[in-house]
Amino acid sequence: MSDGNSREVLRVEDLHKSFGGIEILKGITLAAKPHDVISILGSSGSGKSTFLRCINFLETPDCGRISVNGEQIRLRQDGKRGAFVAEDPAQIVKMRRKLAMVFQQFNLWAHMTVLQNVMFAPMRVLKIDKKDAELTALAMLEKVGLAEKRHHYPSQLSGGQQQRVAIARALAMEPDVMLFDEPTSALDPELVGEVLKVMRALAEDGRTMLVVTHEMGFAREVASRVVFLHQGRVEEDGTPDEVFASQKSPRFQKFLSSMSNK
Amino acid sequence: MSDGNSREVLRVEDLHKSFGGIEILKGITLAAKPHDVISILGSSGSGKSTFLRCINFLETPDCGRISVNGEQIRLRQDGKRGAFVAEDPAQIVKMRRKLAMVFQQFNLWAHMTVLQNVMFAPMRVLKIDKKDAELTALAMLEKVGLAEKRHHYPSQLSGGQQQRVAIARALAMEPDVMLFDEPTSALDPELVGEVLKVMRALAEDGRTMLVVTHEMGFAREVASRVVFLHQGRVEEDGTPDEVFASQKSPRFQKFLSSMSNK
Amino acid sequence: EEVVRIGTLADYAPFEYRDPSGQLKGMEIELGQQMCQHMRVKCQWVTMDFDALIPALKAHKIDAALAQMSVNPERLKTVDFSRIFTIAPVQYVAKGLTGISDNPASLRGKTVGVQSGSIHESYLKTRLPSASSGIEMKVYQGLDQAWLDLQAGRIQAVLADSTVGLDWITKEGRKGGFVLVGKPVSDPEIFGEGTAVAVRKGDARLKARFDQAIATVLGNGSFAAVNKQYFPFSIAPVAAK
Amino acid sequence: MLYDYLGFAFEHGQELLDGLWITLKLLALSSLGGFLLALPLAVARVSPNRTVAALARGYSALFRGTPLLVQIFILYYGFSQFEAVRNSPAWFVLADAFNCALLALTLNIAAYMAEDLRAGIIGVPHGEKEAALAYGMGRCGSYLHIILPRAIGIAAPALGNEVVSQLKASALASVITVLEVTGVARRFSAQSYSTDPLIVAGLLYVAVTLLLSLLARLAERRINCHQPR
Amino acid sequence: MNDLADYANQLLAGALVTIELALTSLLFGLLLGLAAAWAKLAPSPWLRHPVTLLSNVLRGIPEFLIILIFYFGLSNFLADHFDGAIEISPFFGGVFALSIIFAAYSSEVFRGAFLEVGRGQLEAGQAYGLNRFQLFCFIRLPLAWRTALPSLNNMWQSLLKDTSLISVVGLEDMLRKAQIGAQYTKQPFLFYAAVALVYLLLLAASNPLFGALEKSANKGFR
Ligand SMILES: Nc1ncnc2c1ncn2[C@@H]1O[C@H](COP(=O)(O)OP(=O)(O)OP(=O)(O)O)[C@@H](O)[C@H]1O
Ligand SMILES: Nc1ncnc2c1ncn2[C@@H]1O[C@H](COP(=O)(O)OP(=O)(O)OP(=O)(O)O)[C@@H](O)[C@H]1O
Ligand SMILES: [Mg+2]
Ligand SMILES: [Mg+2]
Repeated sequence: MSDGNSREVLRVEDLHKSFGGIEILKGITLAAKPHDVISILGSSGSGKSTFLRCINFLETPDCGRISVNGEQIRLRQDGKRGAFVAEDPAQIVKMRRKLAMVFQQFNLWAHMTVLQNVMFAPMRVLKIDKKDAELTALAMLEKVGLAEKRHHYPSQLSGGQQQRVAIARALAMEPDVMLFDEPTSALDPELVGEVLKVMRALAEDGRTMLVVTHEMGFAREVASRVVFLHQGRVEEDGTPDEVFASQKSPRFQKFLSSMSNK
Repeated sequence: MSDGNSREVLRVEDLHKSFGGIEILKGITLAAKPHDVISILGSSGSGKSTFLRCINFLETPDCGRISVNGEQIRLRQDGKRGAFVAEDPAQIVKMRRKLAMVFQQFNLWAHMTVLQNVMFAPMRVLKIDKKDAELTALAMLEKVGLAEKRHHYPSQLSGGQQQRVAIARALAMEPDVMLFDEPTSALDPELVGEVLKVMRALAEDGRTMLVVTHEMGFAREVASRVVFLHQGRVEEDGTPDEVFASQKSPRFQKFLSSMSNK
Repeated sequence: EEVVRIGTLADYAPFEYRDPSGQLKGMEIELGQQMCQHMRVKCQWVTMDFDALIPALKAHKIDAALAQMSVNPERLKTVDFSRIFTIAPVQYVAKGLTGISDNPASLRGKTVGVQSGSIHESYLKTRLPSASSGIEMKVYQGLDQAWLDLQAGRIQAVLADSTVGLDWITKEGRKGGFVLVGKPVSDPEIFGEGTAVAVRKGDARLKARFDQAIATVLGNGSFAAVNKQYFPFSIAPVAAK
Repeated sequence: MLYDYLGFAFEHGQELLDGLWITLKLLALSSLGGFLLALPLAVARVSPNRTVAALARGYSALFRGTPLLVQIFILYYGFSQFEAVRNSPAWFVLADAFNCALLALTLNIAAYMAEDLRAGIIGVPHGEKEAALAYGMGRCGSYLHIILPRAIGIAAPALGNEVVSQLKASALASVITVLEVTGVARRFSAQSYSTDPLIVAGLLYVAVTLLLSLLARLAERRINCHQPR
Repeated sequence: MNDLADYANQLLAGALVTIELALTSLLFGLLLGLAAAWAKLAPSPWLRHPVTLLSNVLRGIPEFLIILIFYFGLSNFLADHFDGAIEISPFFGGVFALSIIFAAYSSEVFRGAFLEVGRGQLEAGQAYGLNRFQLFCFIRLPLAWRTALPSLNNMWQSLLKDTSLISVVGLEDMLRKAQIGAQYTKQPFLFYAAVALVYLLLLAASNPLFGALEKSANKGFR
């Protein structure tokens, strides 16, 4: 399966997931190469976060296949109950090291300072030297404009500041694939601009990004591909120009139209 | 003090607040009448949330005066340490019943279902009959499109759904003054439109709203007044037309310019 | 009819104990009952911990305490005692035919268990200190534990009242070949005056009535009769003979 | 009255101090050992593997469900009834009263602390656990670096409770002839037929407890310095 | 074995006393503990410090001393001031002492659990105009309950066993009955093993109950 896709960093095939009997993701397929910035649009509750969380197995999918760098994650059905679990937990841990995630609710570690939050995973997971980790962390914090808050605890930060720490934490991992769940929701327009600039630079650097966002500006200008999710299915998929121009799906038309008359 | 201001629903004078020796709010003055929709802009960390939180005393201000419906909240200095505390805690509880707040982090009660979250305060605080409270709650949930999720717990909701529950919870209180802290940050453009519609209707109804937001569209079109906070001071204050046209403060110019070239 | 509440224990066989039906039984209970008849009062027995007897007297929870309580100056500060009621001989318990007897030389190099704070501990400490006698002493919170260690072989003998020792031997120790060895150890200076009935400080009337009743049971032979049921030796106070 | 206590304390100061030293040794060693044992137990308790979880649950049910007195008793007197045990290497531990008491106290407090820690683990916000996983920490790593440090902070007051009650539980060691504070005091009390030694011992316990409470509060404040006040 | 069968009725009667004592003390201990935890977190230092000190001292005094002090101390006090008209029964004295001990410990558990309740959830309560009492009953307690339960289960298990301390004032609980039987028959292992088993059964029966409570308290959490 890896021959033709050797250049694919991430491949998701026919992903299904239900909660309490209700199917939230109804078969999603998506592949991403280096330099790809895929913007995932969709209305609230359409399953965007669930999709990202399935990719790094924070939720185990009901069925589907996921490969990272050509290596497929092996799953097996757990008894008759039908839930899928990893065949080899170590494989998942290894895979997760290549992904970094910015959560919608940030999920900063409350017992660590800002600096510790950012340098922790590089130090413990990537085994980077403490000094180096600290330097990288400071550089990343500088990038999001929070270097002087490095000794604060998350509970002492404003919403936007927490979100920026979460972004810095993901950046510091220098992962192959970055999963961003609404990374600019709490930021003012000025900072949104800054963050988009950072993301553009990352893409040029060759990283792959999946970005859930409600910022149409971002989808239009930064993304190399736009995916529109609706009720657990991919309704639109293509380059921004294609997608915004054609608007095949009536749902997507409605989604966009509400913006203009706001 | 109440004669001339009898029609003022909310009055804040010379509000100061510091955290750990750093002054975050450096003297803020603001008055609001019925029908007022005041949009509060400002960059991340400029003190917007802190300002809202001071108004209903979730943070006690270092100094300043706050009156609601012409009734001033009496404060007294607590010993030599200098922190201000309420002279009469019951007065604050009474005052808070006239204010409702949507928090930046939503702060839904995790142990209650969606419906319970929305009907709880009307039932316990306003002593509304359980049946009536349930009816109102359902109507509010209908308004934000979440009626069918009423028996879910907050942890089972998507980010945008949680935010909408938080909005419904505030609406159900039918308060005189509503404090919204980035109420549409997690919503898709379609829902943003819906929520703005609801807010417009509320303003017509005669309620007063303070809305922290990063949506310039909202500030321009719904707000009757725009306040720009910068480093704990009010830098701009006026009708949207005035403020966006004149752009007296250079900081505000910069804040806006970043938007257009995004 | 007047009621006298007598504090006692529920776990000090054969002096006082509960039989399987929950009835209070034992030598002191039997004699106490008789004394109450002589005093023409109704006895009400109240069981509690030994530690609680004196506080209970002081708190008027009970009027007298009959529980093998030895008379000593320290207790005399807080309570009054009747005349002496019993004196028990003291004897070693050990495995038979091992050569251990009341002769200290036979215990050289052996470990002897005693109850913490008892007269037996004082005896070993002052008369046979391990430095000179070569007898190791091990001190137990309760004799129950000493018996267990005797069986486990951690110690080779126990020095205790013959009364209690005999009770254990009859019920349990006999199986393992344990017996009362040698003659009773005699040392009036340390083994003291004996046990008596305690009453509240200043309650001279009750004290007098108990004195009278004790004299009666000792004098009319009922003490000896009851004694015989329980022990093959007399525990009556010497002075009363 | 106070004079009596002081007099007693001076007269038998050395013995009391010896007893106190043994008490503190029992307390410190068993609390530390119990805590270290409780960490894996607590993790096992919330394990998705049912057998592991059931074993850990069985352990806490057994040790919390039976009186410590009985545990000590069985460990010290019970096993010694069997010839085989007396000839086995375990006898090195079991023959000595102090070791036996230490073992029983350690096993016992571990069962309690494991439950407290489990409460802490449950209390760690789900999102923070997820973040640890998402950043490539294995189960082990996320427990070691994220979940347990947070859980210890949450459970700190309850853990403090266990240490304080362990102080008094250690008095049961006197049942198997270990002369710790209570053992010493009871002995003097029985000799002198007065309750003064017991009261003095009680005062010692109170003093140590106050000190422990203070230390626990300080530790708690340090661990939880991230908590908004 | 026969010895044990003979004493079965006695042990059963003791078990009843144990259960009654433990349940009553649990009820009062919980209420007192909650109140104390609330006081420990009160903003007023005049409330906070004395309660903290008192609970620390109470945790420090050996339990059997507390029982002696309350039972006899209170009796003496009442006898001196009320002509002994009010008689404290060992049961009442025992419940009183055990409740206070339980409260001293549980107040720490509750304090820890209260501190861990998310600040945002409390603030939402405040912002919606709940008064202190409502905030406590409807937000703080239900949220804290979740993390307090396992430690409360711990303390319940200790409490059930601590009831045996009451025997010092003459109330014969299960362990006491066993000691009596053991002393008479000289069969300590038999009796201790039997009561250990009964304790284990009693507590094993209460474990699923706590499990169910935990399950319901954890509703809505992941
Ligand atoms: N408890 C605290 N301790 C110390 N500093 C604090 C605390 N709370 C807030 N701050 C600081 O106060 C400043 C203002 O915070 P505030 O939450 O009001 O910002 P904001 O304007 O709402 O920003 P955002 O748009 O990011 O939400 C921030 O710099 C923040 O770091
Ligand atoms: N644990 C859960 N149990 C039940 N339903 C759940 C659970 N988690 C998510 N859901 C449901 O799954 C749907 C998709 O949720 P998801 O968080 O993926 O939405 P989203 O697209 O990220 O929305 P938003 O833009 O609002 O964040 C929602 O309707 C939500 O209610
Ligand atoms: Mg989402
Ligand atoms: Mg904010």
